[in-house]
Amino acid sequence: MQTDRTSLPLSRRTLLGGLGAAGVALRIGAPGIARAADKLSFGLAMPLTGSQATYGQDQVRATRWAIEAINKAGGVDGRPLEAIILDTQADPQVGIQAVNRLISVDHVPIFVTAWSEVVKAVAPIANDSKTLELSVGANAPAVAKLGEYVYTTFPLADVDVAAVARYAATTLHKKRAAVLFINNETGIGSAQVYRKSFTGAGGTVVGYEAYDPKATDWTGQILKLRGANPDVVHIQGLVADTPQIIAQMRQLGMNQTISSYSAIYNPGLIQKLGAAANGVIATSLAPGASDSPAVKAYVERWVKEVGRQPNGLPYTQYLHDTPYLVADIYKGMLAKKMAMTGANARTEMLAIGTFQLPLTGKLVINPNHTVDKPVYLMEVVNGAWKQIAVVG
Amino acid sequence: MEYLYTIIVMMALYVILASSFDFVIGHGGLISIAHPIFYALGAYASALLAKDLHWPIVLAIPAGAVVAMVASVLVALPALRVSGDYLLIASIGFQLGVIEAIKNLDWTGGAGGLSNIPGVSITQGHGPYVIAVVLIAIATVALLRFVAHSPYGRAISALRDDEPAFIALGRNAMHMKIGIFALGSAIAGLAGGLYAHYFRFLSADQFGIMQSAALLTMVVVGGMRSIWGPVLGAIVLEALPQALTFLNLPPSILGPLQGILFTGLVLIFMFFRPQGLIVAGDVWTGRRNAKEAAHVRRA
Amino acid sequence: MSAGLEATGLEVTGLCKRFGGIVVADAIDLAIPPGRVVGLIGPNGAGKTSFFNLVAGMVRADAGRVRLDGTDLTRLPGYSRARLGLARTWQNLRLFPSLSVLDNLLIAPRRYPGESLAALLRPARLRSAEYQARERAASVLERTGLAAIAHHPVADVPFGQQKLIGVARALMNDPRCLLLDEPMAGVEGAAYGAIQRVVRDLAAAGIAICVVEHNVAFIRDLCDEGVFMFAGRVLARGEVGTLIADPRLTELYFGT
Amino acid sequence: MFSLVNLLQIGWTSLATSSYLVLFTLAFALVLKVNRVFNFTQAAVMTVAFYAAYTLVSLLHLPGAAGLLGAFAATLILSALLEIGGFRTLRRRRASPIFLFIFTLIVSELVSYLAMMVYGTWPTTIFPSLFWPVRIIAGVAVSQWDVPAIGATIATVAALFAFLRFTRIGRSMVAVADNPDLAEFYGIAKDRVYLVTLLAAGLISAVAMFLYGTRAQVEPTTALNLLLFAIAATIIGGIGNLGGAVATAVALGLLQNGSILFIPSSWQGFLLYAFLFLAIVCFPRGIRLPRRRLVRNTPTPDLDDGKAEKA
Repeated sequence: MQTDRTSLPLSRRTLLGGLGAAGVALRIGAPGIARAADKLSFGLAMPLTGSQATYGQDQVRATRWAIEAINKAGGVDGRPLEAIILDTQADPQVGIQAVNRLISVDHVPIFVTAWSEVVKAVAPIANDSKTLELSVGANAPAVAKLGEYVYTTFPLADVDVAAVARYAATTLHKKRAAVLFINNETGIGSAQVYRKSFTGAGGTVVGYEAYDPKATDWTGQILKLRGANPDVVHIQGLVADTPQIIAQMRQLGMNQTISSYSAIYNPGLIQKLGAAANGVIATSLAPGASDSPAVKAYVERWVKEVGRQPNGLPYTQYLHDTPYLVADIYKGMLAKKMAMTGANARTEMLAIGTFQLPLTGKLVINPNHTVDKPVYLMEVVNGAWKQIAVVG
Repeated sequence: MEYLYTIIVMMALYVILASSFDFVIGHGGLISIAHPIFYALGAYASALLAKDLHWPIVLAIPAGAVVAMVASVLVALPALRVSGDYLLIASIGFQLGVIEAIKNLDWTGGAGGLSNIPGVSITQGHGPYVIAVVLIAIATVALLRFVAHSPYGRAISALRDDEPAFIALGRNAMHMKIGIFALGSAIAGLAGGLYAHYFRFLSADQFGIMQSAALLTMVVVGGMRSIWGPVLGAIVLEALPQALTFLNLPPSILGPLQGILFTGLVLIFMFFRPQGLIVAGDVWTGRRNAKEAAHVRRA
Repeated sequence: MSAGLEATGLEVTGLCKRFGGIVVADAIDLAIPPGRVVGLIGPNGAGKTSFFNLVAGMVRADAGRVRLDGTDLTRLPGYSRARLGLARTWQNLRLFPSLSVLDNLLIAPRRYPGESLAALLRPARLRSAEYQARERAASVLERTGLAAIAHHPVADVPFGQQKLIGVARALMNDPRCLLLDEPMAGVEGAAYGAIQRVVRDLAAAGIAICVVEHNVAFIRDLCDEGVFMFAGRVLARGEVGTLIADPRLTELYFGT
Repeated sequence: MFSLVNLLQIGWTSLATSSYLVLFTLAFALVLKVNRVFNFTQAAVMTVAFYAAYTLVSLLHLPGAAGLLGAFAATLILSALLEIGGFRTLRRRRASPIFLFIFTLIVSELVSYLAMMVYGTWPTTIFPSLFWPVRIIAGVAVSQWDVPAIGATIATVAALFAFLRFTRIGRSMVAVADNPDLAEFYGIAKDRVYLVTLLAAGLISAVAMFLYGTRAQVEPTTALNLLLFAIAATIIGGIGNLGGAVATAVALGLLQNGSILFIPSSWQGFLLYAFLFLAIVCFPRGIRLPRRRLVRNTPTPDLDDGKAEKA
């Protein structure tokens, strides 16, 4: 039943919406459809088309597997959990459209979304309508400041970037750090976090350079940083440009330790850089297959059913765990006989506070909109990613 | 309903944008593609006035239109000295430059976009706002139709036909071009304000060249210089992507396929119906043609 | 009527212009008193059309002065010169193809009501100005014999009549000085006579007229005197018949 | 920061990266000069060139030379298709500049969507690795990519200028660029010239994209951004002035890289567009050094001719 609902996630729903009142009435104005009333729904607004669909679709697949598993195990107190999935194209405008629909048509108390532009764009709607928005994947520190009803279940940059900064200063005993960051929201915010944490741990930030998102050459910035003579360089960039930056740094004779964050934790980096990748430190916000049997089984399922590993593995792990988190909240609300509203969902989520999730482990959601989460530090050793520490 | 509302609002906004864009490039013959940037300026100005200075929305939106208009005049004074292809490229430079500037400034929300813009909230209901936007769209089309058929419209036609001859008759071409540009841009700015307070989130990248291409497509597919062409173009091309999602295709190819069908359709139009869905007449017509005919015959 | 103190017609002194290495106007002095028709003759490339462009302000001169009825036009842009009573026609017509014959004329009055967006806010004034313009257009159309085709698109009108429309359009401006660039080229039949008649009437009304024309018969019939130009210079000025008969000028004209 | 070594390094790297920038600019400037089109389809040609090379080298594991040849073949086919199926028809119809502009923009969009569908949006490179070993020469890091890239660029530029100077069709291209109507009068088949120009620009784009794709990662939307640079350089260098465009491409590359010495690095992107706007407003015909122009550039003071020329 659940598979049926989500296998064609977008088209039929849009069809109904597009046809206007008649289509919509089928859904909300027909209490006679008893099964629908039994269901506990939450919204899922992800990019299913467009340039980000590669990730969005894998994440949705992971969510679907989790819902199937939850329902197979009896659902939430016997009631099936369902996700109403809409496409955002990772585009704020389309995202707003999707979320408006989830709230005003489907009346979901909770909706899940990702991609920082969409997360920000729909925040006012969540706050106005008192619907709980769970951001899963955006890591700009600004996500914590979007309003009363916007929470993240994914650690923001202050968690992993701060961890890698502290690790460099205290464990690796680096004294002088340089930061090279992309001039976009995540880059700027994360670079500030790095600077604060590294300085806080007793180090000095001797270089601090931004680069244009469209840049293809970083010689100027790298020379500037090279002149500052740091012990460690932190790069806050994109999947696409970070390998090039590292290559150029090495070519220009900067052999210092390089650190970055979760975006570069993928096999592509090693392939692109070869030996030059050795010693690069990245973060992962979820345990890998070697650390958790559940994750191992999960990755094996991907290889078996889809024939490949998921794009952006850690992100799919978080999306996979989101239905479990939602189920816990709904379960608490049912137990306390609370009305299924966003305000109650928020209260209950904060009351629970600590969640134990299958693929990502323990998660603490703080009332100040941040989360506590262990950070896995990964390093390229002999051409492969190795876990070197778990911090936080 | 919200889903439908949003589509209606977007259609109405695109009607406003495509019509005013057609006024500038079709009627005015000023080949600028920077129209979305005046949309952006109106949107940002209105949003910031309402958000930071707590202006009421009904004042902030027209103020956004004024900001867009003033900016357009300031750009036009140097930029309209060049024409044709050069103006086109200058407009690209201006458009992308402003986008970069918005992304680099703090008070515009920077690259991450401007969120939590005051607006009509979903709980109060969007109905009245949607109706207002639709009415403004209708008023815009009516206004542009009025202008196009007025003596001003006659002068625009003459200017587009032959600028040196126009000047030699004692007409100030530069003055007119600035007027055309300012009116078109002010309307775009107005649309920007309407957008900002409905969607309540702005990011600079959404006003880039792809937006220009979308507007151009609406104008060309609809039919340049015909008042109803851009209106139809805006409605059809806004509805088309929605319709494409009915095809029940696997989502992995739906995204690019949407783009392929969209651009492919435009190309088909360009080659097989270049004049657009609605064909503009070759000859300018004013209002009250019958009356003036009688008048001349009497004379 | 004009801003000048007295009707002294067009006075051009020391007009110079060069494009790169090419001299198109070399210290041209030329005066055309009111009511006089002066024909400019000379081979292709002699600078006749350039002279028109310089006088009408389409091209900025390097040096020299242009005065109309005592008013100095030298520093004024083209459209201002036109408003002060300097009208011209074009060798290749330059009508507005997307307008009807009448609308082509309605663009041209000295005070055009539709030039400013602000004017649209005062509909009463706009209407009266438009009415006046139509009155004037009706009389000009009548004078040029174009009234019957007033509502035809100009593109549908025969070539000869198009030439006439060009002249009629210039008349809307109530000019003090009229520059006609090859008004007869390609014109035959009734239109030929009509143009001739119109030019004569205008001269009789005290307008200074300068004509560039290759049709020697027309020049001889119409012009009070001729000016021979070559390589941007005025070589000779005098009675048209004399100029044409001068073997040295004929040689330059048909040249090598 | 202002040490000699650093300045030399910035200079050298800018020179090396300007290799492909020069070629993008040259291709764009050539089509603008001869065909008089702001040819945004060049982005489509560049995208196709890259993915052809990527398919052959990275996916099918053929040697790099095969990738380059594949890129050549792909660009030739696409360019011919665009000219014969697109530009030629639009020219016959005397389509307005805005119409042509939309056509070129839409084609490049279409191709980027097609590339997205076939190859996805993950950034890729022609060779699996983009790390090139370096040698330090007088303190300046010279990578193994730099010298061949500069060499290839010089060879391509030389080949184009030789082509324009010494072949019959090349001279026809110059003639058509100077005066299309006159050229036709002298019996030059304009359509053929326009086709050859697009093909030549396609080949140049292929070389450039091959260089780019071996040094940086490419996504389906990369080409359009690169093209904006080419447009800026073409305009600042003077439209119709190929040498000027090439020189400007080098200078702009240097300026963009060197600007970090003077302005905050986050404003570098802004710089290019500001230049583009100011250049076209202040120097609509490009920045011209006050030197004597070569013959052909006869001015046309007669305004009456201006109109006819535009069509």
